Amino acid sequence: MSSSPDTIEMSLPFKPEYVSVARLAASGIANRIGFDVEVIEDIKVAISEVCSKLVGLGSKISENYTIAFTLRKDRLDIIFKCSDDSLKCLFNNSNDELSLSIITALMDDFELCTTDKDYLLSMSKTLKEKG
Amino acid sequence: MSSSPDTIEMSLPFKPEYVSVARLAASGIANRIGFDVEVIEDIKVAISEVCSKLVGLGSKISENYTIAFTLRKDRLDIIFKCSDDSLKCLFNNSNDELSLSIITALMDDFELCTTDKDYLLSMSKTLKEKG
Amino acid sequence: MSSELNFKEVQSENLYELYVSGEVDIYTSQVLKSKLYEIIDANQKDLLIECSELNYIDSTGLGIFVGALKKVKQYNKQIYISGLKDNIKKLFVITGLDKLFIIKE
Amino acid sequence: MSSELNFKEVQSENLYELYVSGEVDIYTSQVLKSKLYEIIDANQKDLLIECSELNYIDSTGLGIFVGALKKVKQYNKQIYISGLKDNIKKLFVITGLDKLFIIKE
Ligand SMILES: Nc1ncnc2c1ncn2[C@@H]1O[C@H](COP(=O)(O)OP(=O)(O)O)[C@@H](O)[C@H]1O
Ligand SMILES: Nc1ncnc2c1ncn2[C@@H]1O[C@H](COP(=O)(O)OP(=O)(O)O)[C@@H](O)[C@H]1O
Repeated sequence: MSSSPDTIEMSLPFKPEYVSVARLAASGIANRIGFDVEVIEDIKVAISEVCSKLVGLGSKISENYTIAFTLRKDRLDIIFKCSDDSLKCLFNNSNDELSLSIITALMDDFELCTTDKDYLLSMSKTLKEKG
Repeated sequence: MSSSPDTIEMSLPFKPEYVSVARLAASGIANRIGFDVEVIEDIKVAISEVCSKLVGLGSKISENYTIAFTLRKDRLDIIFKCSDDSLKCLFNNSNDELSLSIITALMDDFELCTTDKDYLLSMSKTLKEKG
Repeated sequence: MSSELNFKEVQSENLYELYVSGEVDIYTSQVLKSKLYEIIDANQKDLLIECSELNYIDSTGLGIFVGALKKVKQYNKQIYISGLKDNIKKLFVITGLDKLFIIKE
Repeated sequence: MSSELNFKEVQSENLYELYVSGEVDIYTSQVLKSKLYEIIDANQKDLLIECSELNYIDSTGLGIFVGALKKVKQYNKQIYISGLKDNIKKLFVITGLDKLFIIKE
């Protein structure tokens, strides 16, 4: 009935052993939009980069962080949320060079440092017609 | 730091195309506890039975329903939640015979009809030592 | 998008063979139902459902098999099911459907 | 629990070959790091990391490869990497690490 896009949310503990669970869920979601296998791998890597960073930092306030997927006709929007605002602007360290280069190369749109939103960061991947 | 068990939550639209996403996430989670492949398949089926029923009924109030996984050392607890209380006591129809026989056979504990709880239903699977 | 459910069909004089591969769940089940019902009405033969590449099924799919069996019985024909993986065979046993269908190894 | 990361090791006079299979992420990366560092310190040889069965890696794993390279260089040795799948090779190119390691087809 509603014409708003479908959303899927997943909340995960700040622990390394659950990053692979995020990847599995992401691959199922990306498959639903119609991304091909190669792009699905890219999305999994980009999501893992963020999860790994969050897990590495941890939180004193929150048990879990949340990944929200919005499934549009030709685009997957992903935002990371957490009640712990100290995690905003996640990638601000020179050690993050590898992660940053990977995320920016693999995703089409991203906002990796936000301090005034109700989420930590956002990234999107657009479905392209096969040439 | 906390000794409370890890929880993973996933909220999904009431649509058939996302039941497979629940299965993928469930298989990753069950793998983390250490269930073997055969038991993981059983857990996926039991979860699908509930998702399929929810999707079949739908909700006029809620866009999404939530699956909450609690990962204990030797047990996976799964509860289904939704703000739509009309979905309580999901399996009360004679057409549910197949689903009910499957869930009760595959899971170790279950509470399929609850009206006085803050969730729709619960099910658990216990990790058994290999004989 | 990758296809979750695929079919291959082989006909002989008295038997129609349907090879089912992939996953049958609430999303893919309508395709299975249409396929089975069409085959049954169009051919009115015994039907073999070959499942060695069927990786997943739940009550939605099992219900469709039962519906197909009722349809086949109208023509006094049978449904044979072969190649079931252990996890799926278990579901037939749990639900008692192993006694309704002719299950072959 | 199924093991997400596995190794096979083959030694010859001048080369130590490590076959890596499975997934390297933040959870499995410490095992990879220990394995690489132990091999390098114990053998002080050129190292070939064979990756044709490596299905997943991200910056956590790439960082460990870089750490291993620094260690190998202390002994004036090299790291060769072979068998990279396309998706993983892409990560080496994106990050410029394809210029630090000797990547073989
Ligand atoms: N344990 C069972 N044994 C036999 N029949 C069953 C069992 N459980 C459910 N059924 C029947 O399975 C059928 C499901 O078929 P269905 O897929 O809905 O096709 P149709 O819409 O043609 O009835 C229903 O008729 C239902 O009564
Ligand atoms: N683009 C890059 N090029 C070269 N080195 C890098 C790059 N990005 C990160 N590094 C380095 O990779 C290393 C990561 O190694 P690490 O796994 O932490 O092992 P160690 O703990 O022994 O340093 C760090 O020294 C980091 O500075």
